[in-house]
Amino acid sequence: MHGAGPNLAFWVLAALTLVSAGGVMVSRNLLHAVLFLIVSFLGVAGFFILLSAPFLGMAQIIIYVGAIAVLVLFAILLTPRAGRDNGETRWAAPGVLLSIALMAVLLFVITDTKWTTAKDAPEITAADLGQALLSTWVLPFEIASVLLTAALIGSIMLVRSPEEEAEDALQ
Amino acid sequence: MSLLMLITDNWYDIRDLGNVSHEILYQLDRVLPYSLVYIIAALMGFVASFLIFVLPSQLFVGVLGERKIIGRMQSRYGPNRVGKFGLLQPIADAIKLIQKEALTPKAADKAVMYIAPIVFVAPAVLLFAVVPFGGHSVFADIPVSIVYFIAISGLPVLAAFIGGWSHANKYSLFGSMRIVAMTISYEVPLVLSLLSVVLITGTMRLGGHDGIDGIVQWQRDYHIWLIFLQPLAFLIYFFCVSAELNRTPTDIAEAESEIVAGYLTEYSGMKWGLFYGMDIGYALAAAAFASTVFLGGWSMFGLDRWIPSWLIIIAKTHLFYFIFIWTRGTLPRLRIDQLMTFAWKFLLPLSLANLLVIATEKVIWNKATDGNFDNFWVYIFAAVNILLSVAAVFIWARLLGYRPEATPKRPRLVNTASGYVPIPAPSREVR
Amino acid sequence: MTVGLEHFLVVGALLFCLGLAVALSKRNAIGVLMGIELMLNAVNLTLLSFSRFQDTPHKVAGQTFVVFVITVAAAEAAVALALAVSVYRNRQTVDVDQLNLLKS
Amino acid sequence: MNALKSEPFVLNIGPQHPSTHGVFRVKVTVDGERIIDAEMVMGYLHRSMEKLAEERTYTQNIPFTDRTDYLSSMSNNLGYCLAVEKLATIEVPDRGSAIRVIMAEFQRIASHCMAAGAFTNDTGAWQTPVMWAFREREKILDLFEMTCGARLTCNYMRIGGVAFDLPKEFEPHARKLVDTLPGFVDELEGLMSENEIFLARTRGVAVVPHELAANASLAGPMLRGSGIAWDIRKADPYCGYEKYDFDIPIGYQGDSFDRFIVRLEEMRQSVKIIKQALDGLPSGPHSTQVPLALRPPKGEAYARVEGPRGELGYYLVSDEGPSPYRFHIRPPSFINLSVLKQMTVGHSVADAIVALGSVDIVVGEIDR
Amino acid sequence: MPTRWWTGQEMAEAAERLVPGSVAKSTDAACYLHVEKMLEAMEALRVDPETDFLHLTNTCGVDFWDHFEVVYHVQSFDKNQFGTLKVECWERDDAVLPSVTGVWYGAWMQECETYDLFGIKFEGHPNLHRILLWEGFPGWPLRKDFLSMPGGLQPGLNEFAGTARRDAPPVVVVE
Repeated sequence: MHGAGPNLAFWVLAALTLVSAGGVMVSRNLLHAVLFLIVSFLGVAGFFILLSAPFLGMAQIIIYVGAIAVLVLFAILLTPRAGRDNGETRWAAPGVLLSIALMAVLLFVITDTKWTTAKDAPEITAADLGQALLSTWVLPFEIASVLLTAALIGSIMLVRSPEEEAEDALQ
Repeated sequence: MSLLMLITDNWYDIRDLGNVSHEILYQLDRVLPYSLVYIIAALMGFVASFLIFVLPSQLFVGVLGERKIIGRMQSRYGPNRVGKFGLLQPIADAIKLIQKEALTPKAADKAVMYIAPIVFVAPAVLLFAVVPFGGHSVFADIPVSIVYFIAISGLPVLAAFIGGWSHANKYSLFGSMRIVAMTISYEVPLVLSLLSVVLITGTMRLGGHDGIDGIVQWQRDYHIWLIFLQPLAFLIYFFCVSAELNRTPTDIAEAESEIVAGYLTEYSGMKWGLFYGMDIGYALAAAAFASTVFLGGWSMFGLDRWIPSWLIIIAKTHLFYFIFIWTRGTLPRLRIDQLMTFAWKFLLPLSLANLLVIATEKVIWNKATDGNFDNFWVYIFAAVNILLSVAAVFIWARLLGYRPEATPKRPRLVNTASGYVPIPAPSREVR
Repeated sequence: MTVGLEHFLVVGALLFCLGLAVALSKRNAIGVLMGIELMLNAVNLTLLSFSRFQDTPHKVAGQTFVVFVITVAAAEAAVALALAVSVYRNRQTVDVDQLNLLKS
Repeated sequence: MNALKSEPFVLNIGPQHPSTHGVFRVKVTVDGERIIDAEMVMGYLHRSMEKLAEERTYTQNIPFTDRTDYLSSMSNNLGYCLAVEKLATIEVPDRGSAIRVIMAEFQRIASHCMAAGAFTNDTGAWQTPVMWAFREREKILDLFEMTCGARLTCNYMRIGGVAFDLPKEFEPHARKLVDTLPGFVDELEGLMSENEIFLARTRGVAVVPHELAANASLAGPMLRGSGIAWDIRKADPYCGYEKYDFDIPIGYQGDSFDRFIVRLEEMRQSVKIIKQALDGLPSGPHSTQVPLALRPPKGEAYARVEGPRGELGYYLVSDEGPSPYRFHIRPPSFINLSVLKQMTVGHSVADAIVALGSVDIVVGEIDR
Repeated sequence: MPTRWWTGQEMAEAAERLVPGSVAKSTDAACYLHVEKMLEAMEALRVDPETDFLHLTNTCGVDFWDHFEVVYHVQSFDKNQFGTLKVECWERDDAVLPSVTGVWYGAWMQECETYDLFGIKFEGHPNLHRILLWEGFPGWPLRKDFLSMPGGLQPGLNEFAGTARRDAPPVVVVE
């Protein structure tokens, strides 16, 4: 990372991402939590662009912000009133403690390791990515598409209402 | 010709505004630190695109022109009181909106309600970053600008959604639910139609110039606009984008006659004004994008050597925007289930079929020319695609049950008052 | 100070731990899902930073992996949300503490 | 959207809503976008005209009838005057009758302009058809202004005739207008009836089968849209309608599109009637002399005319006093509304708006 | 062929033929039905092919100080004929009549209106409520003794509004 621009961008994005992730943790209203989550996603997308992967950054925005976050909002609206608080379960304290412990371990590992870093960013275009997906990684790619199809059909089956099932059974 | 050579690509060559900005930045770079030039470049691009494109278009085409044109369509004058021909009307509107009291309902989620217009405005400005106004005058010439455009244009729906949700108004909630459902549905054929464009051109960059691949450059190279090569993709894009922009006939999210103003119901003053203005901004951005991808962008079959390229793209954008105004002035609104059916049963299969056809053509092109692509095949493909598009649209509509002749459009006439007159059974002997 | 690999890794680790805390402590099923999404994002961030800063024989491996993670995350979100909606419809709650259908 | 179930909630369409055409309210219970119950709330404009009319003389009551259905004041005047004439057995001179026919038919066109325009507005055609319709309606209102000085609440008919004779500029202007009106109807038909979106929005929406239409006392275009050929002008001619040649347009299945095309066709037929009436306009007095303090003999009378919205009836009971003992209006759009629930339940909110628009309500008449 | 307006005697004849004993009296203008047999007679008049009165045009009440009359104007499309039926109600404080919504659905809004303005209750009506005035409006405005009824019904808007505000119905916030 050279120059002031990327450095500044990193700090701004780090603050944005982490603060809004904290917002997801502390906000009591589920909808506000989703809004914080969206900001966090956008920050991560910014990180991707900063890490010379603009295509993935855009994909992050399309998929996470445009699709997943909207889906979450929709799901919240479909589970009315009662399902809209964002309170803690009784296992909250152990969970938070566990995360803090994990954080300590990870931070120790990160700071303790001597990372060998390359100077220049590798030039990876969207075309390269597509080539790799359809040659080297073609099997996982196909499996992923099968997984997506399965998820699509599965979620349709899950949210079908009893009346619709009855209609289908009649036909 | 020699005169043209003299000014080509020099800073005073106004055919491409990129030249002058390059020159300014080059000179600045010699005296200022890099990071400062970085910021100045960003500001300059912003100010330039704002002054040349967004502001005049938005104010005088979006606000005033739309009202004038629709007024003419409705056999009235439109605004003509403020200034000559009502030219100052947008400014008067803005002043009025700023002065107006911005009401906030008591039950509203205030923070969200205040944030929503801001979230709505930001992407509209960001969208213009990748629209090329000339070979060198692209604000942000990123290699994946099509994906960028799709990504950013998916953001305003969030603003509309949270804005509508935040005021605890049932009409607004209706609008919010509708806009989200509609946007999710229409995003799919939209992306698929653009995918076919990417497939045939082999690049995700919007602009490009001599030496750099780009969609506009591709259209210049092969002397054809993509609207002729891929009419079906253009149609699908047009329908999808007008659905996402909430323009009639698909403005169900703010359907005035049904749910008052949808997600805008409780907004007033400048908060409403931001939504209103930026709606126009999005429409202009979509029009600019469409004219870049499908109408050749800043190129004009060689005429761009003589006419400033930014004038060409502005003209095309306004032409496209006029179509938006036209549909708004004449068409009724669809119902939400009809819209969903249209997206999933009509546009999606057609876009998939289009993708298939384009992929096949690309393979044929590859095989036939052995990698040395030439114009001949492009024109053949254009002819084939136009025919196929027309056939596909009509056949698919028929298969889905579209029978225009089955609907009588005039009432029956009887001469005496009697009771119920049964409908005569349709006679098949005529055939 | 020049930003390097460690910085990105720290951000990724913090994001992961925040996501973990959210996923473990929230009562609402959708809240839990949001925590999981945060964790997946942190993983993506870490993968990409390795891909950017480390010399590997496969240049695109890191980015490809991110593509797969995003795909799986999308599928997972869709299924999980469908589950949440369907659970709410059947049980009138999305409180994970009260969902003890399998408890004998 | 129907697949996404949510908690049923109550949505108030009105009293302040762009598509209720006045202060009228429909309380719909919706489940998602689907309506599961609809309840009408009205009376925001109630002025108790029937009570007020019992305190005023027969002639003084004519302005009240203007204000019931303020979009068709001429027809209301006519219906009331016919009822009084029937009660007191007063003859109307031929010229008076012909003028009444001309005015009532012009009023029908004006009212249908409003109805068709507002209906297209409800389907979402943003203001354009309604503006075109208003343009034509303005010309008709100009004719009214030329004749009686008022545009909306004309107060033109009198017991025994009309208030004033036609001014001499009336006939050329009316003929000019009559020549252009069919073109306007064609224009509107081309814009809306040929439009696929409009067809999709209105075909099969808010269907009233003919059995229900007859049983629910519907009248006017609502009844004719369901395929019942019933028009008071044909069935029970008044003011010499038997002399004019015109047809009754009837629809097919009784959906909102049928009502729309029936209204458009009625405008054409009205133009036909006006042409004939202008051609055969007799000379002579326009009104008979009727005592100002009219005291009709004891009895009752029910007279009806075919108003733009349907059978517009006036029921009068006299006790030989100077004012009616009982004054009752049969408001067509009030009674046409009784099938609103059948038209909307099971459809979406957008369809409910279309259904309400196709009834063509006037709140002043509903609430009286 | 113009409409044939049936006199009361003709109506009475037809009703008596279809449902014997249903007619109370008949005048030139109208045929008066017995309250007990009115629904039966109306149904018979509606379905009989001779009478065929399947369209109830108009319903309204008339107050004659000592009794109410409810007027039913019925007509036939196919036969093109028109008749008047009447029912008398001699009770003032608790005026009750059977509802004809089962015979002609179109009566329901008009019966609501008659109830609202005259205070005649229609038994068997699916949803009898005050359709034009608000629930709790004092008195029945179209009765002739409305001005002398309890509730201070002097002319003037204040009295009306004031009365309403004193006994305003509880506001139910519907979620």
